[in-house]
Amino acid sequence: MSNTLTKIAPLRRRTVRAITGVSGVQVIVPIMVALLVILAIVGPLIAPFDAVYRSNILDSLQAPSAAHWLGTDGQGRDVFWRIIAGAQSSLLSSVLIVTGFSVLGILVATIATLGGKRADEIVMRIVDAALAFPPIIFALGVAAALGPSLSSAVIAMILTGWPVTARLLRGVMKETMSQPFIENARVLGVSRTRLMLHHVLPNSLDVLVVKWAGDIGNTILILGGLSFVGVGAQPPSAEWGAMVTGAKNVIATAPWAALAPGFAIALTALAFGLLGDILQVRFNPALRRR
Amino acid sequence: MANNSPARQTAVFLVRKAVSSVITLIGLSMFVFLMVKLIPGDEARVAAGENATPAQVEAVRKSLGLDQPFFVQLLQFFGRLLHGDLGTSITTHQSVLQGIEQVMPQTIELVVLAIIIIISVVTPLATLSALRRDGATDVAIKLFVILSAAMPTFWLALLLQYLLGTQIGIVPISGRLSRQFNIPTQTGAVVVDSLLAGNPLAAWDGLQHLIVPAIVLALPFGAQLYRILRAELIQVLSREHLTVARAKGVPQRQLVWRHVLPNSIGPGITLVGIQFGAMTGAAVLVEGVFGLVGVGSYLTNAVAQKDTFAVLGGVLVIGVLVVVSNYVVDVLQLIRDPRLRAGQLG
Amino acid sequence: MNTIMTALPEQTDTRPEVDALLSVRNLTIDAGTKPDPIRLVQDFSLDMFPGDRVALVGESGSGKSVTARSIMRLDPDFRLSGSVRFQGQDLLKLSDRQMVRVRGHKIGMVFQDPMGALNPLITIGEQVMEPLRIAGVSRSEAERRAKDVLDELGVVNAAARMKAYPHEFSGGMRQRVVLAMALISNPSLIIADEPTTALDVRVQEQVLTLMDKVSKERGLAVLLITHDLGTVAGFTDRVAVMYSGRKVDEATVDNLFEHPAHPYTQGLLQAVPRIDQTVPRLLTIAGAPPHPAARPAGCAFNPRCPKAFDLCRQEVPELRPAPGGGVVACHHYPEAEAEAEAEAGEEQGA
Amino acid sequence: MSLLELRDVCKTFHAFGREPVKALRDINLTVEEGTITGLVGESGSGKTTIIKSIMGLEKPTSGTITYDGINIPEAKGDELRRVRREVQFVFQDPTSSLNPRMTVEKLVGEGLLVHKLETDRSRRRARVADLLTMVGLSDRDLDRHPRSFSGGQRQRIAIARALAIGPKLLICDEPVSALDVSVQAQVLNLLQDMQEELGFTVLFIAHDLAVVRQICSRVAVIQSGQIVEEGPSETVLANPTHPYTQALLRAVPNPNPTVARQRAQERLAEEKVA
Repeated sequence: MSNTLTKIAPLRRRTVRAITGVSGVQVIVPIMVALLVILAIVGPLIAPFDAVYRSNILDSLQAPSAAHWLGTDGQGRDVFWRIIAGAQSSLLSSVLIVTGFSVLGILVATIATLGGKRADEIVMRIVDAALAFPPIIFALGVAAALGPSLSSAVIAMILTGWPVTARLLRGVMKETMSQPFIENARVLGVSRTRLMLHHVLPNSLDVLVVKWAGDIGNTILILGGLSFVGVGAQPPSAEWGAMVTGAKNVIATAPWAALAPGFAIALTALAFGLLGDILQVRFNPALRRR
Repeated sequence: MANNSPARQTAVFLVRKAVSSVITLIGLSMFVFLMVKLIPGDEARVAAGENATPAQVEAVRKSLGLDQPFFVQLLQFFGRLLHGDLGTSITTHQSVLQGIEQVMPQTIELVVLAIIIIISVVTPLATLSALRRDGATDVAIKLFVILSAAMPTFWLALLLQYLLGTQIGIVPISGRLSRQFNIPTQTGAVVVDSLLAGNPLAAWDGLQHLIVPAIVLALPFGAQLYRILRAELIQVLSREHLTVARAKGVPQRQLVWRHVLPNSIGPGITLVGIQFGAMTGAAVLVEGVFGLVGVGSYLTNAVAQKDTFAVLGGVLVIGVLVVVSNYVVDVLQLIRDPRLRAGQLG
Repeated sequence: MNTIMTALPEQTDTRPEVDALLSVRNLTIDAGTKPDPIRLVQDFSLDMFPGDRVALVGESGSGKSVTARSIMRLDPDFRLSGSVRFQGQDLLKLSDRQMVRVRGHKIGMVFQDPMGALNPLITIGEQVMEPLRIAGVSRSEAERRAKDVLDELGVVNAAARMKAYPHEFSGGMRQRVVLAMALISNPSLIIADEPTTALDVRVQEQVLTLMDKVSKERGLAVLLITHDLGTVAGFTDRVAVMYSGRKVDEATVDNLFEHPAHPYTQGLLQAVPRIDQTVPRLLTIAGAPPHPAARPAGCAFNPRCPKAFDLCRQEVPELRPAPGGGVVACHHYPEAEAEAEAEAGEEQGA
Repeated sequence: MSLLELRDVCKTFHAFGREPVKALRDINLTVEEGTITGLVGESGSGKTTIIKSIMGLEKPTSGTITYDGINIPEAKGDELRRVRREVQFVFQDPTSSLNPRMTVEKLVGEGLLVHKLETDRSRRRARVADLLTMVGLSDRDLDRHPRSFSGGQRQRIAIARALAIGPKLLICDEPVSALDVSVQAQVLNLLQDMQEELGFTVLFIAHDLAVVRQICSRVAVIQSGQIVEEGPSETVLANPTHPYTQALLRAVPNPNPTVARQRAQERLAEEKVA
């Protein structure tokens, strides 16, 4: 027992160092994420409206130059400024989606945990059914029902995201519930509400902290995909996925118009994905709980 | 004691999982039904198509029983499902189920190829990573995986098509089969049909057409599998029975093959089962770009045509596929783990 | 912190070192990375001769399990120094490949947790046979020998039970299987790491009796790692006590129980309730053992020791001959005095 | 006078597709007020089921568990609240039985808060500090989290937490078996001292007969869901009448080398005969 403990302590330190050691990732990633968030907030304010939205056929498909850093698209709009302006719809929608389904997931998991065996069984069957829909397919269905737009894509993704969170959190909460300290609180006469708020949730939610960043990265990717198949943001939106779609037919003549926004998505997903990994190492609940 | 025999426990396990699969299927259908009900506007009008006359709309309303009370409608909906009636496409006027049946094998072929790629690449990578935990190899593999998971699928598809097809031209980048081959359709999956027709050249050609889309499709899912497999491997590597195996002189190679891998692949198998459905969905992003016919392109077209019933029918079929593949996974786990056969876990 | 190097402990045994089956010298074990390693064990030395039964006693964090595992080099993350000579060969100098041939074949090992010790996906028979199969023994021969050793260990209906999976066995039965795996290649030393701790008291007794019987019949040397002084008394000839990474006391089992030399050993014997006597109130050792990363200066036991004086807080005591024979690491036994006492003891005895 | 009484308690577990398991069979057990009563058994003997039933977390199939006139499995409202206030528990593993997110102040003070015994925060803190001193910790430990304590200290915190609301009955479930050998005596002595000082009643569940002999005045031995022997611990442990108790006692390792070696010889002889 004791040697496992002493073995874990040094190993944990080594993991952190291995990740930071490579490229100072631990410093760069949070900065990258912070910059992206700032961009999402101020992007639409600083990007000149004309460069982003006004068609200018004369200027179409210009290669990157001093005037247009990332070139122009088929309608002569400036790709660089469109990416800046589009950060908001891409990133903030993702944050909204993840927050939305996390809240839903926490609610459902709490109901399943507190409601006793039968409620748990029913809730988990519903979760299983909902999980059987692959996210993109489900979003296609919802978007088909609600009509294609960025907001129906957001709604669709909130509706597809919660079951994963609910199932994960329920598992963790079940495990927390089986810990002796919960029994200890119950035999002390602690009320259900207090049990949930002071004992179960504080010892379960850290799993979401870890999941959160990775979720944002994934959501950005799927949201872009939805725009790409035509059920997400619609033209002339500068949402990044929609930008790739708009430029896919001219990829042979003007590759920059499709490459640049896709690269923006990849970079953002990468930043949040790495942040998720760093949080994982920092907060890994399984290791810390010992 | 006969009551607790392994055979009986196995049967109990299989029946229990089957029952829960059926319940999931019912729930799934309810979801789709509710989604239809949630469509803003008049359902009959949607079903009849945008250009239908008021009389046509009323006829559809009658035939679908939309003038009936909610629960009657729900029952009728289930009744139709049991007959395999997923409605009729408003664009092709073909049964939705038939339409999907025609394209499904091709998507499954693509997904299966992608899964083969994932398993054969990820397993050695994850094993290497776990064995060299936190070493340079591990970090390099991890970075590669994180990078490939961050690429938007549709964008990568475009990019590869542009680079490999247009710029370099090493593999065919569009369609399923080169024009010189003519293969009779039997299963609907090109490579399989070619082999059935005794034409290995055509099969090779079909495979070449599929390989790039399959790799693109495989990347993000491979990253998921890598993470879960690596984590599980590391966990299993720290288990006591491995120390015991080492203490009795089992060499490293045998340790990995006999004691580590079989004990680690459980969550991976479950994940691949779930991914089977998710990849069918993600095929939407790939098929269009590479000019492949499949469920993905079927659904994309349906969405573009506002062919609501075709979309929901597709959603339901894929949902069923997921439930079935999850059941297959449960059976695989049963074969793998004797404790499940004895009814001790799960 | 470790300003004083511990010298080689004096040999209490008169048998020459060359004949030793296992001879551990100044084994030091570090875990963790270079800038801040954690010293788990410091300068551990021990000799075992063929057929010897030695107990290594200590509580959690004492380094007893780490020592046992390091003799077998089971933790690749630990850095080991010193020497571990087994049948004249320094195990620490062997290549990984050579080490694989020592494990299981020349030294067998038994573990604490019989639940976790067996691979749940492989049949009992396969697992017991594995060491032989690796050594190239034919399947039928391996099966026969596995059956024999399971029979020897009292597994009823061994041939049929070999087809069963671990979850179909009780805790005590699993421990027999683990023992069978350790014995099947006829090793000359068994290291048993808390083999009975996880078992119920009656099963403990059975397993211990079994180990007693088998080791006597086969002339095996046994190194028993335990925290329980009770199991030591009837099973071993010699006891080494570890505290916070060091051996602090070593004596024959009778001496240790009758005249414990180290204050820690004395305290331990008084603090554990005994089934054969009750006291109005248990005597206690104050405080708790230190974490390996935060040992006090001087003797690691000094903050808990009722007899500690200034020197104990400054210098780590060396192992010296103890009055009743054996060795002890305590400043209360300076060499001269110890010898004098030893002589006095002999005179009295004579 | 008996404070806790189990009468004909049975518990059968049913699982889908398996034989029902009879965990408890007609358990009769009386805990006299002001005593320390031991309950001894091996794993799987039904000890855990008894504790869960006393906690009210597991309902017996039949029989009654009476605490001071209240049948625990049926208790509701005020009665249940009284049970929760007057019956407290100390668990085996002090690491997992203390909420890792709470400070010592919150952990020990939770009962005072929940039962509205001390609603004022600063006065509660002062009482918690007193309790800590009583169990051998200090008021400097108030704001620390359980993980920064050693195992023995954690068990002291758990004892303080249980004693904070002045229980009449303390159920200790193997309270020292997860602790270091050199620390066990401290906790045993603390429990004994507290009991003498405050006069509460203790049901002490253990597998270690030596520990039971040291601190319990009465003892009950449980085997496969049945109490096989019960009486004053000196009598039961010195002259056991039931074969199971005799076997248990014989199996306890004796820390006297001469006696232990003799036992080992006997056992080897038995083994050969068998």
